[in-house]
Amino acid sequence: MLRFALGRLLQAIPVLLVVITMTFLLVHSAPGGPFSADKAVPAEVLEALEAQYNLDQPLWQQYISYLGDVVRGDMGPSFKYPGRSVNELILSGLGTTAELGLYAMMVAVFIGVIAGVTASMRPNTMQDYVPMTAAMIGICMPSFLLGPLLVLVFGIHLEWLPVSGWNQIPGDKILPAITLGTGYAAYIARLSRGGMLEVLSQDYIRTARAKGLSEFLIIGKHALRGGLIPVVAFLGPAFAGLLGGSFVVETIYQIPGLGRFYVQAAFNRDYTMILGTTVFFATLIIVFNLLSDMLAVWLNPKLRQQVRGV
Amino acid sequence: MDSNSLDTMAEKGTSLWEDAWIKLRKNRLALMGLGLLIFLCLVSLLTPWIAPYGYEEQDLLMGATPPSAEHWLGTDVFGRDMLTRIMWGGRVSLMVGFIATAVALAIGVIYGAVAGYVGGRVDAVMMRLVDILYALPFMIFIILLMVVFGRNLLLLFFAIGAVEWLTMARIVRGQVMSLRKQEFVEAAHSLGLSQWIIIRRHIIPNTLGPVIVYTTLTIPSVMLLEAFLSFLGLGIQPPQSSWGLLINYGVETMEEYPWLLIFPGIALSLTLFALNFLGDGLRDALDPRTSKD
Amino acid sequence: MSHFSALNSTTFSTKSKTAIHSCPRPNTLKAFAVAALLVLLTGCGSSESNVDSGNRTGTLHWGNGTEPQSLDPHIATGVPEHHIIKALMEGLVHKDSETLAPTPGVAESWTVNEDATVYTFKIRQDARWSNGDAHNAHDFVWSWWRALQPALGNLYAYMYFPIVNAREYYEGEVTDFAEVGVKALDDFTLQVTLDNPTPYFLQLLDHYSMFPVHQATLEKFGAPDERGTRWTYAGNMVGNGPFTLTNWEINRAIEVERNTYYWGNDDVRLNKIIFYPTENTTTEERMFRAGQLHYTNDVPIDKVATYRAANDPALRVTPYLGTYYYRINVNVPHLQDKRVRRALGMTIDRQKITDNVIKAGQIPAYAMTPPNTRGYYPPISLSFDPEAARQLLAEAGYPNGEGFPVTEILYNTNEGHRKVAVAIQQMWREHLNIEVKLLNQEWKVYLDSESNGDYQISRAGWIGDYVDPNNFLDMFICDGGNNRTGWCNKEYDRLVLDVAPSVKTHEERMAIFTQAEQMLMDDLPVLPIYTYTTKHLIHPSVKNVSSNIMDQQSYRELYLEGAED
Amino acid sequence: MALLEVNGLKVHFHTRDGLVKAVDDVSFSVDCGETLAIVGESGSGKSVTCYSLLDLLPKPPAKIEGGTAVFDGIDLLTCDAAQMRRFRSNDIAMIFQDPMTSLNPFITVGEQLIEPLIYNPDKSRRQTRPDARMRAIELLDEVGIIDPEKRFDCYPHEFSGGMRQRVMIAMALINEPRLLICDEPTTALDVTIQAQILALIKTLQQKRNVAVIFISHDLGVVAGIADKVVVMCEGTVRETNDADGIFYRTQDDYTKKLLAAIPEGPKVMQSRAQADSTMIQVSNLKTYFRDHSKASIGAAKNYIKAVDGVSLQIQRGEILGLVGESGSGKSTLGRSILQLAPITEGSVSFDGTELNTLTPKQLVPWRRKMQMIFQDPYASLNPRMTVYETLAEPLLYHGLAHSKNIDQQVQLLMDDVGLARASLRKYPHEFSGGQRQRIAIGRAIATKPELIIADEPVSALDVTIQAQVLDLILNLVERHNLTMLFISHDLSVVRYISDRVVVMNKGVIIECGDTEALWANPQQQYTQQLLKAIPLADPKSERLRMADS
Repeated sequence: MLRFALGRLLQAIPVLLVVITMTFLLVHSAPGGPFSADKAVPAEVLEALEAQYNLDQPLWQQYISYLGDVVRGDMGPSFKYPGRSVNELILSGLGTTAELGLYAMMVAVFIGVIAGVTASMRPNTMQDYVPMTAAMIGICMPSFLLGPLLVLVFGIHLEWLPVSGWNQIPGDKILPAITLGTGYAAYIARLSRGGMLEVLSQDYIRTARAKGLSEFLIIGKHALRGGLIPVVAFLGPAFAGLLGGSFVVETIYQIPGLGRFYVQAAFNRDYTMILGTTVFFATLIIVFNLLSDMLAVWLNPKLRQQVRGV
Repeated sequence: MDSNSLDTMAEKGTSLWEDAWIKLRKNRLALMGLGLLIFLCLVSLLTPWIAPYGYEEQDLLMGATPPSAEHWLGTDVFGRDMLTRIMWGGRVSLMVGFIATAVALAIGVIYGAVAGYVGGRVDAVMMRLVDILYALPFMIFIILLMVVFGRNLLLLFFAIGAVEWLTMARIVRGQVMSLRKQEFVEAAHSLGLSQWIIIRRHIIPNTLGPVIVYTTLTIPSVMLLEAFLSFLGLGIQPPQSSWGLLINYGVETMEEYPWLLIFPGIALSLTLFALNFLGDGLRDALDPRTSKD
Repeated sequence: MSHFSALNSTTFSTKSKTAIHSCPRPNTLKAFAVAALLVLLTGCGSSESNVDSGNRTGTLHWGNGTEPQSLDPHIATGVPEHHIIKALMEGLVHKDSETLAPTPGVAESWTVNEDATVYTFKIRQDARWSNGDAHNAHDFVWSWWRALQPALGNLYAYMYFPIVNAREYYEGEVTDFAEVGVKALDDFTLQVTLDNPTPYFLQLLDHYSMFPVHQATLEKFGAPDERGTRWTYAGNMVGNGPFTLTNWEINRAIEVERNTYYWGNDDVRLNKIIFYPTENTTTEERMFRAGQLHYTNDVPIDKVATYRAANDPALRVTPYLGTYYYRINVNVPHLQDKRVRRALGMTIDRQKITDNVIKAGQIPAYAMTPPNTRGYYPPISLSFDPEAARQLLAEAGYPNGEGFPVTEILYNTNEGHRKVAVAIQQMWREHLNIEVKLLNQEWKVYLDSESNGDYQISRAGWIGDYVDPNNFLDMFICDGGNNRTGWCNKEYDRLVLDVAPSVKTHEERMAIFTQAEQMLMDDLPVLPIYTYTTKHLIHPSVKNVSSNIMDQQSYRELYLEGAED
Repeated sequence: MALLEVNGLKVHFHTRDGLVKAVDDVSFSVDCGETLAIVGESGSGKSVTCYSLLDLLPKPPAKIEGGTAVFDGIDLLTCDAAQMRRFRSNDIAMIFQDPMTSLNPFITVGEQLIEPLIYNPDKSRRQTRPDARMRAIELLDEVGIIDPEKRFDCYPHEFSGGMRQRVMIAMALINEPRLLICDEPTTALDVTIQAQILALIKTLQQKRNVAVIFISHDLGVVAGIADKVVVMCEGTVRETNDADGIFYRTQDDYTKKLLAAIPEGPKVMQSRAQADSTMIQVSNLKTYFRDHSKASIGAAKNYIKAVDGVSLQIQRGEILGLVGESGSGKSTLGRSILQLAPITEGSVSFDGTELNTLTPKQLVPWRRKMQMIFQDPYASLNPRMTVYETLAEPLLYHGLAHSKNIDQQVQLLMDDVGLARASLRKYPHEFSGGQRQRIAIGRAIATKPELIIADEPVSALDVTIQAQVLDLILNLVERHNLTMLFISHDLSVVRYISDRVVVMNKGVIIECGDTEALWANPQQQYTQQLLKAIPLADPKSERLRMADS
């Protein structure tokens, strides 16, 4: 397993290098610099600023020195927030986003698996149609709509939950987690339904039934493990997507997470910040894809052994 | 080598598609979905002639009125008729939804099929490329596209296709990887068929199930993505509108003028359900095995 | 949308091999699910709202718009930064919260010489830095020296330019700072010498770019002209204002607490202010409704009407020292003709836009400078007159709009800008029968297009830095950085740059400005649309709220009802 | 009264295409210590009958329309779910056909074994985990699993097919049931393994005195173990009798047909081999696969030597039988000859042309000349192509027909393989296994090949169908002048069809010779064992042989 993981991580190096290079070129060719503002910036001020951030050097020189910094683990200073380093900014948002992502994932898995499994137990009955229709809506309900709806209902009208914040008022993590998790819950519901339907038609389920096991054991012990493999394969990319896509939810709920940095950096042309967050998310995508592959392998005893040697 | 005649055969035989159509006709839900989609498309096509008002006709004194006899679905803040706006918006949304998805579908299916079929190092490189594209900052990419190529609707399709095909490719690749080990593919190989024909005739048709399902999910999300891109300035410009944009505006005023959100929302949801029913129906219809059980 | 991904991303080829394993683990899913529920449900249940607890403890919860880029007064540039820096620091003078007239700040008094070019400030004996250090005139000399270091990239360096040799020093023509007109005559006397009598000079001193900074702290964390050192971090920062920075969590909140060393501490009634980066006005409004904020930075435009209709006292709309206008690129062939520009200007029904489209109390604007800017009322020569406009357009060669090229309105992506543009687009179509297209661009792209002259008509806005017509009119000098229209009139330049600064009396000066603005409005390289308003939701428990065109609240005076003083 | 008495059982399937009477008025009984065999072709309702006893049918579409099945005084068909659970865990056990898919791949076999003990619905019979483990290990030992302590914690994929079937048997026996239902338990296994499993079931039954219902499509298989035989056809019972009565004295035509279908005896047709004309020359062929499971860091690459130095010739016109057990490399050899598996070393010549040196493009005309028939007629046909498309594709691709005469050509092919022309527009799933294999054969001969490699073409088929397909193959070989490499694990089939036989084991050829000569006088011990394991449709000798082992 270790070697498998190492191999995949080695593959990640060229991927990251290409990502950095392409992003570097992209951001530097995008119109509008980091310092352009509504009020005209005098030429001498602009020069001073560019000199401070080495933007007056030829592009390739900037690229080389940036690469050098990245290798040393230094993502450089933020242009938009003078005095803050990109590392520091990413770190400041990371914990929050990770926590938000984790809760959202828990919501997604919890709701999704229950809905999917329920639906799969009696396919083509109301017990199937109702959760699956809900899943359909969930998949297509954009969070910019779901968020405000939840806030209005639970925050403003019922006054059960805070309308914004993160770790500031008790209960303020609930609505963001649900808003972010719902779309994924819907996907997971569909995936787990499909997976479970497939597994439930397997011979070994019949065997379990013939052994006199209860339905609960049959579903819970024999079917779930295989039925949720598609879900597990989905979790990695989903988690990475969740972290990267939390921008809307972070904005709606005023959450100090990474997603906002990611998007704002692009709008601000905060070159180092764009690169930093991109590299960070790229790494995240790679790592989570790897983790979910490893989890899928670990769940499958046959694959587990094959990989053990490798 | 006579692949042309293979194609003529496919056209002439009562092939998969013809059978699918026969089966689809028996599926009431799918037919309803299809009917609804055709209705929506027809309305969109005929909008310039049947819309009750001009889509840009403002009456600032009639701003944001709820549904009434004059304006069945109410008016927006400029006093423009919502029904008209939704009809015109449907033209944009449906077109973007279908064309952009078709682009994503074409690229994704071919790319995924090739990667999955060829496998090995080629697959590794192709999938790493997908990883890279996943990781690039989308926003900057869009901004740059807009600047380099200017604003136009074709570009919008390109931009949307460019993101959506990635997932499609991954799904198809996964399918193909399990398909290529099947005996019927080996049989095709032993017949001496070229790789391309094997992919096209034996592999891709067998990936249709998940592809169709994913496609029906993609179309609505593409419609919403269009709204986002239009916000960034890449898509359509006011006074033109689309369902995605109408919904976006509607969300802002959902408390004050709920009809501005509800009606475009219904339009999009109807499309979504129609697509879903049709998609499920198509998936079943295209799977010859479902007919007997 | 989410990324649905390969369901089949792992493949390994191979064969089995025997090995011994432990038994499969018990089903982890159940435990996971229970944990998820628990996490979500804990802490559910209502508690005291921010507003209630704030009223109890004297803590003001303030919606501040965005995360500040920097709290260094010589680097910061925006309004949100301004709000926070004003709590942490102060300059030589203040503005009266209603009249905006200068009132004593760090300087307890000042004198001005005969020709209004030499100001002598008496610094308070009891002025202290927030760490207790003594605060004197030398601090200002050092701070202003620092603010004029080119490497610092101070965007507001021009605020110093009325001072003798300040511009020359900044641009490197003078290298000895002693030649600049700032002198500490003794520890508590500061003398400032100006080139010209500058009536608005005292106002500038209340701008954060002229605030003093604590030398020892700055030097502790880096070179004085180094951008972005850590001296502004919570715990490091030393200021001279009524509050000190105690906590700064990025994108979450900035907390400032009472500075007990502040000379006016006895009069300060708030104990603490928490600034929230409320970027999304819709969210901010909901936070206010849920009792999480005392004061919002803004109100969503669609909500203003609702609050108005309900007669909600929380809504406070005040005219603002700012003009919303459209720039016209006079280098575009068909817009070179001033009759065309006039026709465009005369067919914008400003009243309808403010009343029916944006509906937030904005005032239709027919000139660049907002009315009553330090007693200045701009000349009005523009009106809504479609008939005359059509006539003008016909004279310019486009009868009934025929042959008029398709014209594009550029705006940066924003709901409000879109609404105005859509309305104007329709008005021009209707009244002039011309084809107008809209083009929205992302902020930085828009800035790029505008400063490159790569547009035809573009939306713009200008918020005054200080209350004086000069601040609005000197934008449009030839090749001015903020002109961007390509319009150039030497006579106008002469009036604004040479004549106005040299005249002695207020009346004369205003007459010059009137003359200049008349020229501008005759040529119409810009189409004023409305005068901004500021919109806030303010909780009734907040007292001593002031309304002024600078949108400035004085934290020294604000208090919360129910709070212990 | 017998342990189980089934009377007038009726099971119907309500499908979209109408009602299917899967089981129609079936009655039989079985008593302790007795073995009842239910024999019939696929679709005869034999499995449905047994599944309905344990309520394992999917409902809908299945519905039990009538009858009783009284077990120990209680009607299985009407008892409630809790009662049924008790029967399943304590009284009636079942062994399924495919040991590969009937064990849960995600759970260790030990855990699966002890489940009936630790989750027993009857609380008084429930056992603790350690006790259950002890019991399971004992049983594993009893069914012949070596080192059961260690194997207890292994996963199913770590067992071979035969071993898994032993585990299934242990699992079935763990709660000491009184009735054991075996649903084709040996069909998926090699002959030698089949013999072992049959013997094991017999022994266990005698020791425990349980009743056994043994389901099979092959009368030959049940000869040695059945006391009574029920022959079923199309949902009804054709004949019920004791074993000797069925095998030696049957009057029923259908039973006779089943008996006749068992391939026995030598090939009837003359060999058409042209001794002087070698078509295929395989020299020192080696096909290795990378073995990822054994690779370790720094070590040399490990290989699975599927084919390890094989040389053989195929004469023009002959049918060469290739015999071996699963894992012997016989399929890989077939694929290597066709260049479908990459060759590691050695060469394959077709009429003197070394195929392994050609580029894929150069290979195309050769591919036309050699075709393959695969084992699994379900997997080897593209489910989304109609028969017409499947058959027309090679014709058009190789330019053997044109759009004008294609219809006619395809119809001729259909005639050739004995399929109705009317079913041209159908999809593979609409055909039975035998018909599908006919389609696959049609596709193979469509290109007018000279060589056909048939990889277990009949081993997935019922005996009756198997006989028909074998006859079809012989017929086509004759008519189209084909040369054939016939790969099979079933020696009776090979004897029936081949002129010459090659025996393969562990990647190498261990013996070869003319079929009858080899049958009469096998040289290698391995070959002897193989021949000995062939089940005969003769209860008396079979019983004797079982007693021996």
